[in-house]
Amino acid sequence: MILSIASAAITSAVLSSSSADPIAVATLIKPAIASPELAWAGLILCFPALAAVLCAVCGAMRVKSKLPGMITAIALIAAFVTTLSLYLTCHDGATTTARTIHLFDWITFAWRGESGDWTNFLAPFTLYVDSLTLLWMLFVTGLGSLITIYATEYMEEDQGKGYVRFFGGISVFLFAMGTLVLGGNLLLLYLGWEGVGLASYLLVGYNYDRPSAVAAAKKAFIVNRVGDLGLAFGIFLIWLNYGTIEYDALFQALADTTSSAGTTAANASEWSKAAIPYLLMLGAFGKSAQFPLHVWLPDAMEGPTPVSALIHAATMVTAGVYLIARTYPLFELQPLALPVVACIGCFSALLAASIGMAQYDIKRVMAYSTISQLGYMFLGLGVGSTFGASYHVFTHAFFKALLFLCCGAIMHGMGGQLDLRKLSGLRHVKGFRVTSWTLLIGCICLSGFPFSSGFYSKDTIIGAAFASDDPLFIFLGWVAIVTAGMTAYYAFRVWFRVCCGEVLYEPDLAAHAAPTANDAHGHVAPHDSANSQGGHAAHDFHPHGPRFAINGVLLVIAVGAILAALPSYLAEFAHQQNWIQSMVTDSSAVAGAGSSAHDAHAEHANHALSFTGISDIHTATSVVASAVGILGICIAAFFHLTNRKAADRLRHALLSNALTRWLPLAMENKWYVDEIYHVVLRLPAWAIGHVLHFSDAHVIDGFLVNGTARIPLHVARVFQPLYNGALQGYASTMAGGVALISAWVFWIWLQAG
Amino acid sequence: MLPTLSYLLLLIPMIATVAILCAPSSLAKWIATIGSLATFFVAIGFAWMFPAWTDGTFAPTDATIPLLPSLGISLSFGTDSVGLLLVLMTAFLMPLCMIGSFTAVTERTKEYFAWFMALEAAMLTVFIAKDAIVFYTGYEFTLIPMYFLIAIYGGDNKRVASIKFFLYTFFGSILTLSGVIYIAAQYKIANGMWSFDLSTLTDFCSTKMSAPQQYWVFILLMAGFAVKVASFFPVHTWLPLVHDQAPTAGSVILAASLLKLGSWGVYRIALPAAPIGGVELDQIFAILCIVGILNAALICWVQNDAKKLIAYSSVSHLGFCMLGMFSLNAIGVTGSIMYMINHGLSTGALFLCIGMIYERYHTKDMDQLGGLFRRMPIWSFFMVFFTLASLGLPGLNGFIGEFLCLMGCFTAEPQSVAGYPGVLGPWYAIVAGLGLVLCAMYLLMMLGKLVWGPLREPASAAHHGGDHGHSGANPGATTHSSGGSAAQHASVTESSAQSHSALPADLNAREIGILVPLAVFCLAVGFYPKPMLDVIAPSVERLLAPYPSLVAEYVAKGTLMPRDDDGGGMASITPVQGQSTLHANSEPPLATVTTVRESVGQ
Amino acid sequence: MNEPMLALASAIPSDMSSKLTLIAPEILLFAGAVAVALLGISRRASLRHAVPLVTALFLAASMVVTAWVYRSDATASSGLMLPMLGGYAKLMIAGIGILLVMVAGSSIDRRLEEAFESGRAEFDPIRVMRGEFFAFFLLSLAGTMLVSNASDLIWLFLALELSSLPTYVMVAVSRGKRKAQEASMKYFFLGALSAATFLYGFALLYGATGTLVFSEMRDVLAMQAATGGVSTLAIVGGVMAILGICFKLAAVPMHFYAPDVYEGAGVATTAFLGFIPKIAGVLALILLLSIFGWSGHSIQVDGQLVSSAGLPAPITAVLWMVAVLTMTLGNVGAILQRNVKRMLAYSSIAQSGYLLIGIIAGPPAGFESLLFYLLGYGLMNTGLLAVLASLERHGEEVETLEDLAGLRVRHPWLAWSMAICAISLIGIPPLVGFFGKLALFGAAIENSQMALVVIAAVNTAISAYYYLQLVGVPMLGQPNARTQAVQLVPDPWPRRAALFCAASILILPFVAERIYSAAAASGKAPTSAKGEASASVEAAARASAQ
Amino acid sequence: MSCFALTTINASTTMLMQPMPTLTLASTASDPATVNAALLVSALLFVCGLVGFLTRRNMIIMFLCTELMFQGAALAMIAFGNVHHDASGQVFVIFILTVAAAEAALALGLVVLLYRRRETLDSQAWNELKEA
Repeated sequence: MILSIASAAITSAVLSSSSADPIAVATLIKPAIASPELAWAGLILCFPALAAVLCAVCGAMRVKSKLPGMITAIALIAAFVTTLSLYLTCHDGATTTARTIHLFDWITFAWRGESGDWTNFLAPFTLYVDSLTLLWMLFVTGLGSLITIYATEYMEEDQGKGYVRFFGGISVFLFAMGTLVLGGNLLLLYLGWEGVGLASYLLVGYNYDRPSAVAAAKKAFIVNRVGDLGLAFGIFLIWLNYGTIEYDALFQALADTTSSAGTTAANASEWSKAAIPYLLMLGAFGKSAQFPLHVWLPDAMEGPTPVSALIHAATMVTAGVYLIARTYPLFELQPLALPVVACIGCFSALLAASIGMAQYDIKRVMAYSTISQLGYMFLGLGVGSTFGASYHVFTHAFFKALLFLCCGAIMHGMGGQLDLRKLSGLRHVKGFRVTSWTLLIGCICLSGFPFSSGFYSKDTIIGAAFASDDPLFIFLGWVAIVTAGMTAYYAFRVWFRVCCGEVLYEPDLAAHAAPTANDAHGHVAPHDSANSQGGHAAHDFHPHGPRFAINGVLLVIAVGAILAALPSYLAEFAHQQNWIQSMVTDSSAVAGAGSSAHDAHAEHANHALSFTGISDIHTATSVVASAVGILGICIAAFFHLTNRKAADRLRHALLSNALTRWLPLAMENKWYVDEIYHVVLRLPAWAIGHVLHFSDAHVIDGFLVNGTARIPLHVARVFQPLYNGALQGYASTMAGGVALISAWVFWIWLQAG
Repeated sequence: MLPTLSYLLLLIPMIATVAILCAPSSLAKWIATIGSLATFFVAIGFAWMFPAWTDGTFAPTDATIPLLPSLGISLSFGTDSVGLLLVLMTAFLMPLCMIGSFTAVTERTKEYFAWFMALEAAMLTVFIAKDAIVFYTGYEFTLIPMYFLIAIYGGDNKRVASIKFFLYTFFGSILTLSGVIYIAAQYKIANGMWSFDLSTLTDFCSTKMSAPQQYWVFILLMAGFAVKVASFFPVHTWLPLVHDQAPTAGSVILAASLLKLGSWGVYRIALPAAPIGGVELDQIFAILCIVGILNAALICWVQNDAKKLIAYSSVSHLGFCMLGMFSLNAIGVTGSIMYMINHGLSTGALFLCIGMIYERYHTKDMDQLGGLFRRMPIWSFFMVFFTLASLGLPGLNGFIGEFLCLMGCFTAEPQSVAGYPGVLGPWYAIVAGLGLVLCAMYLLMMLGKLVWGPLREPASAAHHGGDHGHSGANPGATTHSSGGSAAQHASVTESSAQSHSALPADLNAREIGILVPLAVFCLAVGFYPKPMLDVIAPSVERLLAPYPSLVAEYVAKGTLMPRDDDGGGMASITPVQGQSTLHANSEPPLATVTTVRESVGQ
Repeated sequence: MNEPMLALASAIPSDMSSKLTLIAPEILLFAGAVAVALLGISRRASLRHAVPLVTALFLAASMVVTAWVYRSDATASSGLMLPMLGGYAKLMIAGIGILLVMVAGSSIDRRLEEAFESGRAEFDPIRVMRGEFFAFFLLSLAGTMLVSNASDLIWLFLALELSSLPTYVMVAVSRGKRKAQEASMKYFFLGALSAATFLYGFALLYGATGTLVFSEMRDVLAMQAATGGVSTLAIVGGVMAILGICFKLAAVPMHFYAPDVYEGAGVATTAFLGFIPKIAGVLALILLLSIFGWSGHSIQVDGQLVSSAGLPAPITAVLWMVAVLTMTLGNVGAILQRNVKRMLAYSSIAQSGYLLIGIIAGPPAGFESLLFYLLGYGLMNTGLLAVLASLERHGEEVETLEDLAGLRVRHPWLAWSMAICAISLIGIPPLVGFFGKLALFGAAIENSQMALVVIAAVNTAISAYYYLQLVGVPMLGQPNARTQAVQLVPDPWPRRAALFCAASILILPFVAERIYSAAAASGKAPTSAKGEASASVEAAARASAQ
Repeated sequence: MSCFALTTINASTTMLMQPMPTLTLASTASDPATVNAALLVSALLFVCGLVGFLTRRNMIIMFLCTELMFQGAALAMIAFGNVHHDASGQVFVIFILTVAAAEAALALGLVVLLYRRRETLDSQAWNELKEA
């Protein structure tokens, strides 16, 4: 109910405002070249699909070994290689031209309307490959294969028990993500969209005998479904207004309508054109867990860590960003659309960062930081710098995956322990050195420490915000800077708490839900706290560090996180164009690519940050942002490295003071968003459900249906006393009947006569 | 050759019925299976030789045997591509049901299978009938076998459910009969001789009868079909009660084919015959659909009986189907036909799965059952697969129907770009869209209770579990895991499962054999629906021919009824003055507005 | 035996002889009645046991004679308004009559005959009833046949009286129990009352038109209709006549006797009462109403053909109101019943309501569907009661639904035939009941009576409830203590009648065309060509002989 | 009630008993007065019979009342015959008489049977057959 009211409110707002200012002109996008010779690109999808089928076959044959893991890893690596070769073939020289590869007809049919001309609805299974797609597919398949290798070892305890289901889920996910990104029309995007929703449902609900995991999986799917509904309505409107949902044809149709700006399509009412971006936005925020629909991501941490790393940090959640980048011209048409995206993105970033600061479960902290970073990406899109957003997506994928894998490694070794109050000084524990240092690298990138990959991508976004000298964007820029500070604080809070200080660790007893102590085989409920030395009393628990596969992957991704900054290094020092920027400029999101970093526009002096005295806006922002970041780190060091008691004392002080009591409570309880949804949506629906159930069974069925069925019965009871067996009774009733009928006939005759 | 195939399609089930009644009861189930398989092959042969796949006309045209010429009734068969798809689906599902109920029924098996064969014959008659009375005969006769099946093999208060089913549907269909006879009588007055041929009647009614006549005829026809489709709000209450009491195979056929008789009736008779009535009442029926969707969806969410939940979900799903039908544009109607077929497959399969649990645990209550993934992984795979199919997950068959129906309703704007103006609009679709979200909620709630979560078994089945002390907090250990205690644990449950039913804990080969073809079909339609879409489009176009101009006029003038409302109620409607010649139905129906205007004006 | 009769007939002057040939079947039945009465009181048990057989033979002979008579050219010159009406009607009456004889079988005097055989009592002609019963049986059938070719009011009055008086005695004689006598008493007094009513109606009609002969009355009334309105005397007379005759149909104001008489009388007599008086009533109404002239029905008025303006408004109003009330009260009344015979009484009231629709619908379509529906109804009703007749519990008749529970377990054939008859009565398509209703509804709508059809449709739905009980109880019920004692009657003939009825209900739809065209032919006015009439009569003969 | 009926009966019979001048069919000019009177009497007879039937409980009296109704109808026939100068009315009356006689025979036989069974002539003693 809330969804429809929200979309109604947005559309009505748009209705009133959009008619005033002139229609913005969408940038022209070059038509794609149909290239059937690239049909082998379909392999990118076939490999994961094949892996899924093989996993199912392994499942049917009850394979106990690591075979499914191997199959999936090989398939993903093959997909990555194919993507690489596709990239090389398409990226000849500086620019990559968009290509459409037709595989087969999926949903296509045509009919003749009243006017006799043919209208058709085309949703063929074609791939639309341009540089944006390649960028996305490169890091999706790349990270996918790395994380799968990580998972082969991570999931080894479940070999007989759930291994097949896990890797089957991963391959289904990769297939769906591939379809989403490579798809040539919005319907294929929708197929991928719900496909990844399904994969996240299966994988979050992996350890199915934990009710909390099942509830989290269900919540994830339903919240995504709300977003998908918005996307579906967006697709309907697009077809209604432009007559097509294929990207290539859509972009040309957009070009025609904007060039002949005067004659908007006769039969498309103004509001339906205006509503398109808002509905697509709804879908994007559903999938990328932005403010109204973000509640499912923290709960999705119930799933195994590789799942959180791959799906809920690197790839799936960026689908929203991809959608808006792909359909960017549509967003440009509506002047109000992009600012709304920016506002919601920024607000989500602030909200998530505030919650992240107060969480104790390190995976929850990382989850909220993902929401926060995604907020930045949408801010980037909103302020018109798709290059910034894509670059942040690229860097974020690496360091966030790294952070999650480190958490996974810690959890793996520490018997499922994730509470940062019960873990500290991991740096000194044998076997966890690699994990600690890689965690440090991750936190540095996350907090935007100068010259780290996070620093470059985040500052591009904030710089773009300030560069656009629109008072709203400037305000958002400042909010972004404050959030950057908070991000730095909670990133290093985790690191200092977990890795520094004196050595302290204990297994998570709750995770050992073994009902009876004497269960020799160590039935440890959640598989990933595989405490192989037996779950006896906590005191003789000794952690075991991750082995080669996990450490290897951690190192590779750490290097990746560092190298993610390479494009801007080259741009900065070797004066080439930033690789990401070049990729974005060739794609449909060219409008936001912006010219090279040093265009004249940024030169003028009195920009918002002129107090710093630096003329170039970008350098100014990076200076200010990194300063705030370092400040955040120092505060974190103060509270969590040197005197940890101070943190507790501060929290206690805040709680005791009536005025500020609400702040810590709200932050720790996630601003009560879940509870609001529960009270506003679930309870009324549950109540209405019961009322309707009662009314259906008793009012409609009981009263209406059975009631009408009993009318003849009541009429019969009325006439029953007439047949009382007395002869004269019958005779008199007969005489009365005859008299009545002749009277009635006489009355009719009078009227007629 | 085609006419003989069409007769054969009906004769085989009838012969099978007689054969079952004569043969000993042990052979009953085999004869039924062979009979239904033979019917399926004949149906495939019929489809293979079908000439009118792409031009939307009716074939075969010469399969007629005069039955009562003085009343214009002849035993004539002929259907278009859509009817043939429904025939194929019914013929495809019937053998699966027969095989599915080998162990479901222990006493009075002969009657059980005989009634099913009679039911199949009646349903197939409806789908390929070319004569209104043959259509009505099939449509009515399905009541008798279904009545007996529910009354003999049903649940606890089966008698009440069977009587309610019979009377409720009979009341609706008797009104439909009076509507059909009304059209035939007007035809006789105009042309001097009786004819019950469906195409003649629908052409006559749509071109020659006045607006008020078409309005009332549409109401009468819809009375019967609406009750049968059970997706419109006030008339849906009988479906959950009947599903609750029907035997498994009975509810599969009820959900898959019997509900489609109603929607096929709307597609074949109601919409072509009374376009003015259709346009005039379009919004009312659409609103009833939407209320039906949301009402059923919310009720599903609070259900704790699995079978009733799926029954209410099929009410909600068919609400979408009929919403698509009433959007009166190519996308919507195509989507609604795709929906009819896909709903049959996925909901039928879901009922089979629930039936399989019922045979093992003798309860459908989701509070007693839970976490069955541990005990029955294969069953859980199929259950998850078919739940996702009926959820409308893209890539599976539910999605195509659902998406097109919603799109049809959405784009049914007065000035639509797709060549078909409509009276519905985005707001209808947005409210109906909420049904999609609710659908995800209740189906996943069912999955969460039945498949995922800790293992909960009803007291009767799990009595052995108590003494061993571990009620199964056995993470991910499927029944057949090699772990030491797990194996011993598993063998115990299998032995206890053997004790009270001859079925192993998880699915046996027979049951898997039923579900696999359904799953393959769902996946195939989901990924490559093009052949079905191409086949449906021409038939839909033929149906919707008179509608655009009528809708345009309706939008322009607000109502199609004559302004000086002379020909008011039915009783006083003077029969239409005899038009000299009736246009041969080969010629496409005229622009109806002018002729209707004329005839009303007289 | 009937050759000398025909010789005698040819000796009589020509117009008289043509009339005599027309009533040859009735004369045959009179002879039969006498023969059966004599056989009934003969000392030799074998002769007494042959009484039902002889009755059946006479009925078969009358069918053959009817077929022969209505094929010859005697019909043209008979001056009747609807000369062919008798052809179809008499065949139907005789055919169903044979079935009713089978249903009665040896049930009359069964106790007495057993006592004679076992020597407990010696033969005494006073106490033996079987002969008289079947004699009255034949007399009543003859009376009903006479109604079909009545040419004037006297003949119609006598025929109606002849068809109803014997039934009063049959009811009294049918069962040796107090109930039968009470039923007979009620039936007699109410019958007499209604006879007086329609007699007075006839008197008024005579007063209005000055003649008793139908054709002349029709012309007078047509003249009156042409020159201003039909006289009030004729209208009042017509209304009283219709309401009087409604007693035969058990239509609403006059239906109160039906439940008690059907319950009190023996099963065989209930079967007889359920059908034969109904035909007499329907034929009488058709003849009476054709005096007032049907719409679109051409009548010679002083030379030129005038298409009459249709029934006067009051007459149609009476018929419409009686039809609606009969249908509704009949169906509604049946819902409460637990006694099967009483339930079938209400069902026969409801069926009369449907028949009245045919009458309102008028000559061409209305009569065809009416006569076709009558045949179907006759078979269904007789079939149901034949099932009851073939069962007994401790020597008593099986009457209540509880007795029939779980009949399928021990007598599957009887249970199936009851189910088929009940389902056909509901009007489920493949069976004959549906086609009858379809024709009726079609004819009614053709004469713009849609409201009546919708009411009839609703009533059919209400009737489905109690007919479904007749299907559900025997087929699905569980046998309980009461049903242990239910076993078959020694006489095999009621069972055979039940099976024949069920079989014919299944087969009739396939020969429906011939029967329907025969019914159509019988409804035509004399202007129709002779050839066509005779062809259809042969068809009818072959069909009902089957 | 019944005495009123009796007085009307003998009034009409006396009227009838006056010697009709000549019974030839065609001759008597039927002055409307007598015809209307005859019709009135027949109607009264009919109503009187009906009322008697409904009120009197004795079965024989009830039968006599039906006979009365028959005679009412017969009288009307004769009156109309007189109006139309047509003898067929009277022919009809003769048949009415015969049928009435037949009914009488049958009625009395039945009444005797009932009397022998229940030792009473009261029609309300017989109400076993009734709606449950």
